[in-house]
Amino acid sequence: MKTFFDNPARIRFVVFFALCIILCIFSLIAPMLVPNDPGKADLANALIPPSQDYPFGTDQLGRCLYSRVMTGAATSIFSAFILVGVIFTIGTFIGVLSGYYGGKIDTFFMRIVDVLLAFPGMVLAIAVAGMLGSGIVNAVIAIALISWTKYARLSRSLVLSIKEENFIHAARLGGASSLKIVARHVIPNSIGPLVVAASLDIGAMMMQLAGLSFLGLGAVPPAPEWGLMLNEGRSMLQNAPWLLIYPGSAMFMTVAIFNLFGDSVRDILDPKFQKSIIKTTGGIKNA
Amino acid sequence: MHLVPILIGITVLTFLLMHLSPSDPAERLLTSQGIPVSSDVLEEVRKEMGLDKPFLTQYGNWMIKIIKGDMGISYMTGRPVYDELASHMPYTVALAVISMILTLVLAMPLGVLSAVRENKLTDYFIRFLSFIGMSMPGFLTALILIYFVSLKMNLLPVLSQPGIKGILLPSITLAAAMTGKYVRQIRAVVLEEMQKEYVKGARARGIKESRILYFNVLKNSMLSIITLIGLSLGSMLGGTAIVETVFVWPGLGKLVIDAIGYRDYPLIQGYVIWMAVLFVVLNLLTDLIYRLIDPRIRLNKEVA
Amino acid sequence: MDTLLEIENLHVKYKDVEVLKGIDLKIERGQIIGLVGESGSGKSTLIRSIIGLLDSGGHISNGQILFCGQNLAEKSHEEFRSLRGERMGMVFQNPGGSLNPTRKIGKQFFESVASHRKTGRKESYKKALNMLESLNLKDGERILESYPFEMSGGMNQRVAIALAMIMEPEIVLADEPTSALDVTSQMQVIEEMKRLRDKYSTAILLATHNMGVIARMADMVGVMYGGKIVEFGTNESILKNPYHPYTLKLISSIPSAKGTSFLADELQDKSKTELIGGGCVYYSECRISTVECDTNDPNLANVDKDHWCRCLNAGKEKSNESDTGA
Amino acid sequence: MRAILELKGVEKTFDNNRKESFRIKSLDLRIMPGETFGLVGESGSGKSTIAKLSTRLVRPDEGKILIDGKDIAPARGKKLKEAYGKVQMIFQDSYSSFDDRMKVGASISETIKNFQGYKKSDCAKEVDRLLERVGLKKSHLHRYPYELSGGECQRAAIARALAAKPKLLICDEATSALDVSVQHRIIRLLKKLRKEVGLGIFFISHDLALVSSFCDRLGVMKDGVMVETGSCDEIMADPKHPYTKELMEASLFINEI
Repeated sequence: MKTFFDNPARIRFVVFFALCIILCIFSLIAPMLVPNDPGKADLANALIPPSQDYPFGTDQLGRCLYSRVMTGAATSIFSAFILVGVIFTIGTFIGVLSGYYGGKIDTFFMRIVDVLLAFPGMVLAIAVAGMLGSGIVNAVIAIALISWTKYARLSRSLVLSIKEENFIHAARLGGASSLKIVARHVIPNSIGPLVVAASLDIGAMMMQLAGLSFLGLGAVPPAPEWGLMLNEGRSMLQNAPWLLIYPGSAMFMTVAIFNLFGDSVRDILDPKFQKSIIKTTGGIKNA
Repeated sequence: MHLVPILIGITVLTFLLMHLSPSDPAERLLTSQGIPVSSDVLEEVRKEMGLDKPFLTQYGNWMIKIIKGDMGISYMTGRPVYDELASHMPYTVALAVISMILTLVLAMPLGVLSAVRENKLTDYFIRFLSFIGMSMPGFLTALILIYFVSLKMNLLPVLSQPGIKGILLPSITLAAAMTGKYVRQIRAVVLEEMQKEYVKGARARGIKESRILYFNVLKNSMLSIITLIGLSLGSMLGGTAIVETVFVWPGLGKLVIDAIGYRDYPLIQGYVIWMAVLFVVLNLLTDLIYRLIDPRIRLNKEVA
Repeated sequence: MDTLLEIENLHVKYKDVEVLKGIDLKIERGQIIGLVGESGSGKSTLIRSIIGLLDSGGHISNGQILFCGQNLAEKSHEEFRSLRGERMGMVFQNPGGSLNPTRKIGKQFFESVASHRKTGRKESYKKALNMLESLNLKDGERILESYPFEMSGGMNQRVAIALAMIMEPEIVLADEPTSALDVTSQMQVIEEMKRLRDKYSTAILLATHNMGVIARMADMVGVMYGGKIVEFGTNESILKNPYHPYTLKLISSIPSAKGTSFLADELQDKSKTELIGGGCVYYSECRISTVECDTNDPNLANVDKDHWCRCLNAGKEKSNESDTGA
Repeated sequence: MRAILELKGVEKTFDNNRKESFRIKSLDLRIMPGETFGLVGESGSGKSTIAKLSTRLVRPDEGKILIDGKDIAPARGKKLKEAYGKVQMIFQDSYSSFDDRMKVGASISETIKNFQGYKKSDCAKEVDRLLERVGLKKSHLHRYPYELSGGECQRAAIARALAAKPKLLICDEATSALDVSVQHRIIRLLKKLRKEVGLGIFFISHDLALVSSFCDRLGVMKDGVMVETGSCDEIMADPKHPYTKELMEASLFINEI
């Protein structure tokens, strides 16, 4: 008898999913655990190397780097979640609408998508963030404005191909209304690749947000945000490399964990993998 | 491709962006020129700039100017935006081209090797490297490179100077992230291609494995890889902004980040349009190459 | 006649599933052997294991394949490669699928020839033109300058056959070569393959689910079911005088083009629910099975001149049927 | 008598890609209630498009599609559903006609609910009745489509089509993907349904031998044109059109043993 865990892809998924959850919980309770106030400047203690009191050292304003790195986790993780959630919802909604109903709705939205896609992603985000002014919320808005197009395109093409599938024809012959067909057949059958895209996007979005902050277009000082911290620390690279090492490693590890999670989601939702499940469980087909 | 509607869309969107920005261009112009702002003067300048006219008229006038090559005067430097962009453009293009070449030189053999040695040690190692490349934010790679190559080993200057030495680190930074992504996708493309029936057909005809790989599979994989390049051009052009800023490379990205600090709207506007046009042109190029390589599309075109 | 290919007790497994369960088969030079059976009966696997191109996960777990007396399993990769194309050719089901879509046909001919012999492009083109001509394909020069997608399915299949024949191999393995074609193209392909056999005295091992194709082409017929050859004999004796209940059912299910009804219409299905296993592969479907069929695996036994059958009750149904006068 | 399905001057041009660009030119077709009409033609002749046109899964460019006298070419929503209560269709690849995420029973009962408006308990009874009619067991209800064999899945598709209580069943290459012995059993089932419930059948296939073995009337398609139509026996005995002759010869060549 095959069990859920017989497949290594599923084990990987469970492991990385658990890691992500732990990371999220940790980032939420971090402010309660850190030894120092992440915002408290103390110029007398500026640029102290990692020590007993300051495990990661202090920055040029004498703030505890350890406390700042730990409390910064929540900003990076949850702004990326919100960003992916927003673009996933909006993009998918518009894509399904365009794909299923076609006609003028489709033309209208797809022209917008074409235009937005004609901008190199980050370029427009930089411009929008520059217009709107700094702030993590503005950075999320700037990136969301251009990134939903990916989901719109993907869901539209999924819907277009599913729409021509025989089981949709059969459902229509079976007297189901359009709304029912969309809700019961089209969306459930196209959600897989979209979820994969979304979970692979979390890490990438985290990097984009941090990138904007790094450029001074995202989080505003004195917020403890990794990209911003790296920006503040980069002039001290020679004298205080810990200003680079700790936020940088935190950023890298978080992105890596979410990327691994995304990969594992792809592996278990991949149609090829699904087929192999069907083959192993549905051997009756050839019997 | 519907080039004209897209170009119109680009300009409309860019103009709209400016229009909706919270600050008043007239006020910005005055302050940048050091003229004290009073409501009278402001009103006058606004009239002069046509800011009291309806949106569409403003857009029309602006558009005519753009077509003539007049993108306004930069608040930051006082020079025409057009000249400013034109003088920085070559740096960005050079950076993009070199990073792309570097990426392909690295990613092609690695991706193919990874596919050929599927699920062997080499494959795992290459995939591990590509994963690291993908999970590393560009600015972090940049800082690490500066720290080790420039500060610790003193091999290259911290701040880039125009020239080979200067462009090396920025392009390595850009290429690192892209290579990670490419290796993965090239591996997937080659693996998929090797599953196709014509490969079995070639094997059944006794054609050498190496010949199948180099003359058949790779050639056909190129088609997907070109599409891939087209798709990733955007993220690369966007990525130049960060890299140029870190290395102080005098390209368009560095220019626009400085401009944002100055709230230099005409320059930002010009940057967005230039980048979009550059992107569209590059995409057109990849599309053309694709058509040239794929006989199915090429011949169909000739028939039609 | 001398034996070209000899298969002895061949077992093939995909991962843990045994797909071929002991195949014995002998192919003489210039002989056309047809393999019939439904999808999943193991025809394709048999062909692919002969030419050494089993899909990943498939391997020969027991038995051997002798080609001109040499064990194929003992060949090195390179030896096997030079064998393929030169002395063994293969035709696939999907017309054009075995051709590279982005290369001109002529180049693919050249590639095939050059893999086995040092030749110039011109020489190989000439050879290709000759081969296309023997396949009744006029306008060969245009074909060589075309891409596969520019031609119809029937044309592509004929080109694929020409490609398989270009080195004049001693045997051609054909896996459902006509199944994806329209009836009119099917007819041509069958005729041409027969002509090629006559001209080059190439042996052909042909797998198909279409009894009609077998009837037109094969000298000897093997009926496959569940990874075994359940009946083997000359074309005529299998079609006119089938012994195995499965063969009988297969033949009687064929609709007749004359507008008459099916032969098997009055036969009823019988399904069994509980199987002990280890017995005849056809037990669960069989209409004439007896209790011992569930546990007792029959051997391929001689039932007639050049005719063998793997059934404990071989021939029983036939006598029943002649009673009812069907 | 009124035809259950009638196509009048139907035209449709397809041009989605170079290989499948063809057009159906002013097509006329009448199928009477209870009749078995066979349509043969080789790939690319437009047979499948006719099946989809007849159920308005594809909209015609020109002409009328009358189901029991009502034109469904411009119909939508309720009117279309009304037509589907009279004409149902099964596909070549029965697996693809079921949503992989739903159990077979759920797919069937959905159609029952849509058309008959039964309550849950009545619905279950109706599903059982249909399964029995097509020769499936109750246990098949709780399986996913990919857990059925090809023949079983096609039976389930027939059961689902019957749930709408149609007068005409369109079979688009419904047995082509099946092995001969399974194909034969499906044909036998169709014959049984024809006899028991007076179901009309519009049987579309590339296999002339198969079509001629159980159809009343026959139509031959070539490049989007119906080149010959008439009673099955007549055509088989004395084909008029050269293409029909060619097709017959080839079929005889392949199928006759």
